[in-house]
Amino acid sequence: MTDHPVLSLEHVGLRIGGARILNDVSLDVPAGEMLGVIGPNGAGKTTLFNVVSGIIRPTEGRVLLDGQDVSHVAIHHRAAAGLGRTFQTSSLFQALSVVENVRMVAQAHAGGATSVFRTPRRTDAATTRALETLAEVGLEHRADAVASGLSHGEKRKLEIAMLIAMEPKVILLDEPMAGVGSADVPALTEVIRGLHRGGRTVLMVEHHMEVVLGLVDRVAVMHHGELLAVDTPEAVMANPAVQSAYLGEAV
Amino acid sequence: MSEPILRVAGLFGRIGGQQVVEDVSFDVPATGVTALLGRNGVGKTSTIKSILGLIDRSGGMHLGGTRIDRMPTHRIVQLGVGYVPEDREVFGSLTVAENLRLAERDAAPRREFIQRLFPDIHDRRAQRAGTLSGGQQQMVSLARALVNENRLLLVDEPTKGLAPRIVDEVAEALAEAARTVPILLVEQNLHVIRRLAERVVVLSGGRVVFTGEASDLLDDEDRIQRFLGVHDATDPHDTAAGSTR
Amino acid sequence: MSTVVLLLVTGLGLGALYFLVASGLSLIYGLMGVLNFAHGSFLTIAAFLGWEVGRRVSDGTWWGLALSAMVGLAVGAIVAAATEYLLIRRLYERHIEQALVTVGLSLATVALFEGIWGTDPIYTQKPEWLAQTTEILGAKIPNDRFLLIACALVVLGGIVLFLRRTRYGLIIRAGVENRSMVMALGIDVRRSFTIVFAIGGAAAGLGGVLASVYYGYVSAHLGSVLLIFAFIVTVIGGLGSLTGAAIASVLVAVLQQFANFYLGGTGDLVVVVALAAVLLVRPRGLMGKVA
Amino acid sequence: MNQQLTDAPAPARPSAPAPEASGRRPLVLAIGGVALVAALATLPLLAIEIPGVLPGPTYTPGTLQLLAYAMLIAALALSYRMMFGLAGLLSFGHALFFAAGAYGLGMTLNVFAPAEWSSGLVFAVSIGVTLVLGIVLAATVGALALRVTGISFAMVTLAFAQAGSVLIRRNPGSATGGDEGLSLDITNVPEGLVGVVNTRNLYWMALAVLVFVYLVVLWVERSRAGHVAEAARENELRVRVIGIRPYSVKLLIFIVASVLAAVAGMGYLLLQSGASPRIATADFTLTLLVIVVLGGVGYRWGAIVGGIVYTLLDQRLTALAGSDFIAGLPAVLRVPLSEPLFILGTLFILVVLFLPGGIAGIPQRIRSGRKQHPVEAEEATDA
Amino acid sequence: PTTATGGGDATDAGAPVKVAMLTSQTGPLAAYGAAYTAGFEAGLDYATDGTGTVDGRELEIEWADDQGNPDTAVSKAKDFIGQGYEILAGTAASGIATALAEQAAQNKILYISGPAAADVITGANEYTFRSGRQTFQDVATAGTFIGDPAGKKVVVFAQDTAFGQGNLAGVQAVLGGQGATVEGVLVAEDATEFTPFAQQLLGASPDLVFVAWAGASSGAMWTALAQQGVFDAVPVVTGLGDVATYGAYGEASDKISFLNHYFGGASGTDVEAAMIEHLEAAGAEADLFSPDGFVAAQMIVQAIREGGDTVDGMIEALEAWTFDSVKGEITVRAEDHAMIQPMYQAKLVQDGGDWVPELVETIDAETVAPPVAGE
Ligand SMILES: Nc1ncnc2c1ncn2[C@@H]1O[C@H](COP(=O)(O)OP(=O)(O)OP(=O)(O)O)[C@@H](O)[C@H]1O
Ligand SMILES: Nc1ncnc2c1ncn2[C@@H]1O[C@H](COP(=O)(O)OP(=O)(O)OP(=O)(O)O)[C@@H](O)[C@H]1O
Ligand SMILES: [Mg+2]
Ligand SMILES: [Mg+2]
Repeated sequence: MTDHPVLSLEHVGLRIGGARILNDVSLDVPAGEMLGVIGPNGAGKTTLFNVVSGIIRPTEGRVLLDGQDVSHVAIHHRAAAGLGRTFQTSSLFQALSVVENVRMVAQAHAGGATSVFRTPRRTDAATTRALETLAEVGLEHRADAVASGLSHGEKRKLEIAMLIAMEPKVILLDEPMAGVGSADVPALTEVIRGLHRGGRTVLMVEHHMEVVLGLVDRVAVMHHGELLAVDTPEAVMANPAVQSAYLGEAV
Repeated sequence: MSEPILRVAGLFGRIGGQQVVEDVSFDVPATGVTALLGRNGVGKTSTIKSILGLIDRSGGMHLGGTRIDRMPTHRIVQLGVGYVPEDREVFGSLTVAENLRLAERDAAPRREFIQRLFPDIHDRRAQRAGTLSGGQQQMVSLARALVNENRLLLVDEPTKGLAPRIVDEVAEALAEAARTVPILLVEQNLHVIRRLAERVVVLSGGRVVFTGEASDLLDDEDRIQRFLGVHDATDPHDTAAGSTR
Repeated sequence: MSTVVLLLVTGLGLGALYFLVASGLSLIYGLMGVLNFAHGSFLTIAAFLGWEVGRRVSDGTWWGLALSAMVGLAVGAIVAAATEYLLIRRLYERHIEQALVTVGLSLATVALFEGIWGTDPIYTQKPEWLAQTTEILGAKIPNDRFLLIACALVVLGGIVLFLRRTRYGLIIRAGVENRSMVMALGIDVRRSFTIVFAIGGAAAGLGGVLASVYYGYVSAHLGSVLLIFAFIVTVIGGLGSLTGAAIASVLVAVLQQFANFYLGGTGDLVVVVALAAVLLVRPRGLMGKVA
Repeated sequence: MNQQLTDAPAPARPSAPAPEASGRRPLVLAIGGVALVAALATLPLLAIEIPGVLPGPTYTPGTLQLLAYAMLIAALALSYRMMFGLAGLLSFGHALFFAAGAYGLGMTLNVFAPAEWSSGLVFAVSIGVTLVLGIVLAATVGALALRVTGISFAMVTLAFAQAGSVLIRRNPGSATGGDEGLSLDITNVPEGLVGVVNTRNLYWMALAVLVFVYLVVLWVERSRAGHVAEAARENELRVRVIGIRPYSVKLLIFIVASVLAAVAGMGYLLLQSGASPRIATADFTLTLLVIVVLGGVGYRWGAIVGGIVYTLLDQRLTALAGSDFIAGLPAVLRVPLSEPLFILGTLFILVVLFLPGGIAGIPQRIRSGRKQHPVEAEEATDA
Repeated sequence: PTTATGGGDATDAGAPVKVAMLTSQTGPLAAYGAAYTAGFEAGLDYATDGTGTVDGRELEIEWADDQGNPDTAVSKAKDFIGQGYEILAGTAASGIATALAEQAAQNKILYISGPAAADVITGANEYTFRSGRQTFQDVATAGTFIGDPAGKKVVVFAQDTAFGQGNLAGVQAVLGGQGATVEGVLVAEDATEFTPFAQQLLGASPDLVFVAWAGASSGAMWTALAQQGVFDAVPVVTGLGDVATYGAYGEASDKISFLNHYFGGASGTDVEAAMIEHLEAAGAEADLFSPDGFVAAQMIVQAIREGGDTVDGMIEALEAWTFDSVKGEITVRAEDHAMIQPMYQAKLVQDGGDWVPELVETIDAETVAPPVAGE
């Protein structure tokens, strides 16, 4: 579509108190790429996602979305501009039903989400869309359950469904597999692959190397708030610095 | 075999009126690691919480001969039980140091040991635990249990969200701990289970469906497939995607 | 000049009274997250019983006052501990309901006090010296203000020591966040909660006896009057910050004195405007911890 | 807020009862509602007696007055529930808007009476002016107070309400009547709304106000904005991340709830032929909170039941307190029982402790046979 | 016109008359309510010679609690009016009295207000009467303490409430009208610290300080005045409240000059003796507002006896009525229904451990009569 990358970070830095959490992170993500982000615990991966989605403002550098500088744009504007994300620990509307969780997103996407003049109905477009989305991730049978009563794996799926309903251009996934039992990993992997297949750009933080390596085009490695390397999975796995800092003897 | 450290007989557990643990019975021997396994939502966490009295429970439980099924949580823990909860549950508004200080039960807590095990969190003593990264929180949570001498450790998914290298380190730490204290371990990572577990208890739908030596389960593809729903577990580093159709 | 000194010192005295009430409130809110609307009732019952005992032994003497203070401290502590034990404990981690229960308690107790002691204020005696004044820079300062200030300092020091020297502060802060995890570390968190309530109640009880000295009467509404200012002070100071509450007590009281005197009795108005202003600029109050 | 920055697990919250799932609105409910309103509307024409609950048969002015008052309080409680129960905004200043409606209309009727206008027109325009003033006040207070959350929000609203209360009592320019209250100037009030003979009309007016408030609340709660408000109460950051700004929704809810309170306030002024400064105090807001919780936070009709039960109880307990039966009891029983507020307060404590869903939650409890906790506003716990 | 209860034939057939009494039985003014009620019982007994009937007609007297809350009072009043009560009386709270006066006018029934002191009740409307004194009379009595007010400086020390403002306005009208310079030191109602204001009083160097104070804070206020030496510098006048407040003045008790509406034994009339006898028999004691209740009973009996069954007749029967009561001869002024009655100067003296009032002088009713309202 366009020649510029859909998401780019220019010398992004973040200090909190005296601590440098992010240091001179520059990164271009072309449209349609699936990028894995790995790194030791505390490397700054979640923080990087927070900076991109606007939850934290960087103290240095710029974040560009579709060529536009969004460093000082509010969270909800970025979301409306097509940036979707999940959280490391499930973040849902616990008291709402599963379908309501998704419908909220569908409405936000379709506009007029905060209208007093429109009443959600069983049959309206947003609800239909929500149910479709739930079917995509295999949660349609739980549509009327209250979100807080879902099992861990189901919550993960609901998060993804909410993402799909947003129809975002750029997706940030923070450890989608954490706590998902081995038995459910393959199915969830498929769902994520499906997200990407629609031509969307996906950034994914994940410690399950087998999942990362099976999905991504490139891998970005973070360490101590810096970007150590961005390269193909094979090259990254072969990198001795990555091995010692991140993978350990497990490889 | 010597007396088990923990004997669970006919344990029932409820959350909000709903039965989540049903008639569970098993023993945890006085040495080594016993793994509690099962798919998502079968009641592993709930079993551990029932043992500690953190949820409504009934049934017979003995810790080294002392009956504990009527005891309040803090008394059970004071008998020498260390607990690493599933969702880390660090106190977000307290600093790392305060989190650890709160956990110290013994007159001589093993501070050096912790410092050696998790140098990263030692460096972050003054940081509020709520601002730690997910993995760092997990380390604090583990450290809280390991700082005391215990008679039994209850450890719920200690490697969740940890980088592969740290997973190894945690496994190593647990292996070291297991030399002196028996552990009841809930874990999803088969690699870790293989490395640590001597015995396994498998849950399904809130009930025990298998107990035995770890090798009885882990060397039997069929059983793995049946109890844990995993196809190919012999090589945990094979891409998960590759194992599905 | 002497008016300014008078306003300052009497403001300090009033601030001390606010602090005596706010300290317990702040302790209970800061550590336990319970917005305690019944705090005024702790104060009132302590004042009433302190007065009942004091006057029976020796009314209007130092000995009588000391006895009243002891009784006030004890009554405050016992009533508060009982409240925690019987009501608050059942609603752990449900802070709105905890606050609501205390609202109900304060409604019920104020009505009960009216039933027992009547609706009229009962005038109290105080030791001779407290009724006299001391001249500072031309201003005649009533002596009881000095007593208030001294007591407030003692309470401030006492509570700070308690929090520094014992693990209770830590246990309770952790317990509010995640009660079952604290128990899972082998700590009896319930006892700690009761102790904190008792300490807060004791401070309120002492405040009640001193308030009856300051106002010269006891009545069923003694506590309600002070409670609203104690709330304001606690919030301006930063929820849970004891030093914040101390500073805010003095600021609020002095501001109130000056506004009442120079700005046509607008003290209360100025205080609530200050409250809104402080919160809008610093939502966590002057010394509130950044959560 | 910061808490959420690094994925600290959000505390699991007991789920709110969802009495009416949106989108499903059985016709039965609507018909039942209409029938209930119709039944209430015919009360003044009937002679129903409920000894011990109502002071007399339903056609008598005393009973109608009491019922009308109860319905206005119920309308007010309903507006408060929308803010507290739906959007999780714990305001300590709701009384301000009720008072603004009552005093606003009273003062407008006092000062604003162009001779050439017909009195009906003056009355209508006065109501309009009061509504506009109410909206402006609500928008101002809301816009400021919503910049903070949780207990700070409660305290900022309290501050505004206190300021209003102090002003009303100060009686600036003799406009509010100070402690003595404001009495209604009936020159331009329609004749049908004046005097005990017309209590019936006042009753119908109160019923109309209640129905109006209910419909508006229903409409807003059912709308998308209402759902977003509910979601924002649950997880504000998540709302933002999906592309919605919670502030505007919360402000909207705040303004609507406040203006509805003002409408109830106007009804109150007409019913009571005056306004007293009591209605502007923080205590009055606390009473509302008590009412809403008593009725059941999770339910719209809980607020209505709460308002009516509270008003009737308050009235009946006073009667009980003065009865010979009480006077004959030994002091240990007599003293507490002769204080209506003691009984109400105790009752309230018992409800909070043992009936977490409030009165409206009883059927649900019986049905499900397990404990239900009402919605807990997250803000108040974020210290 | 509101109801047609009992049918038309009840007019003179000895049908009972329904009288509604609203007063605080609970709430902050419960003590005033109790004194008023006891006074009323005594007055009724006196005016009906113990029969409780007027010309053979039974008086159905119904008491209700206003809880000190205007809303409750209005609701109850409407209930009574709806039930066909023809006479409404009582309340010590001015806010309630104004609301009830409004109800009386709207529904055209007789209302006799209780101890509520606000001047606005006088002349509020043709249906409203009062049985007690009003603020103006208090103030005028205070004025009698300085002899000729011309050229003197009077400072009014009061709370910034309707009551305090009313007192200041009263002093300005009464003493200012007679040539005194009047200043006010008004203190916010919620203020708790009075020391600086005591300083301010001294700074004004007045010839007389008039204190108008109500509520619990009076103890602290008097202490502050005493501590700052106001009593040594200038005469201080205030109103003597009910028995419960005798202890409120502390050290200052014997230095204050009191104006007084009534205290037990102030007037020494036969009627007073009768009242005290009845009160004591009922286990009560004569207090500030006993006469208000007593007078209300007398007025009600008069209205029924002379006024028949119509409200206009009752109004006519009461207007310009002069009668002997507890405080001596008093008159209901026809123009605005003001109660023209004598007032007292008093002082507190120590009696054992307690302070008790002692009469200094009786002030003639005309001397302290308020100007006609609305003129
Ligand atoms: N307020 C703060 N003060 C100091 N350090 C902070 C603060 N907030 C975050 N940090 C630190 O910033 C680092 C980055 O945290 P982040 O959550 O981004 O890590 P991560 O890469 O997502 O790790 P994980 O894989 O464990 O989730 C951590 O070391 C964390 O402790
Ligand atoms: N708070 C709760 N309310 C209702 N049901 C719950 C709650 N917590 C757990 N459950 C239910 O109890 C069952 C057992 O849950 P538990 O957490 O013990 O499973 P688990 O084996 O630990 O699963 P996982 O591998 O996902 O951690 C699940 O079906 C779950 O849905
Ligand atoms: Mg992370
Ligand atoms: Mg689990």
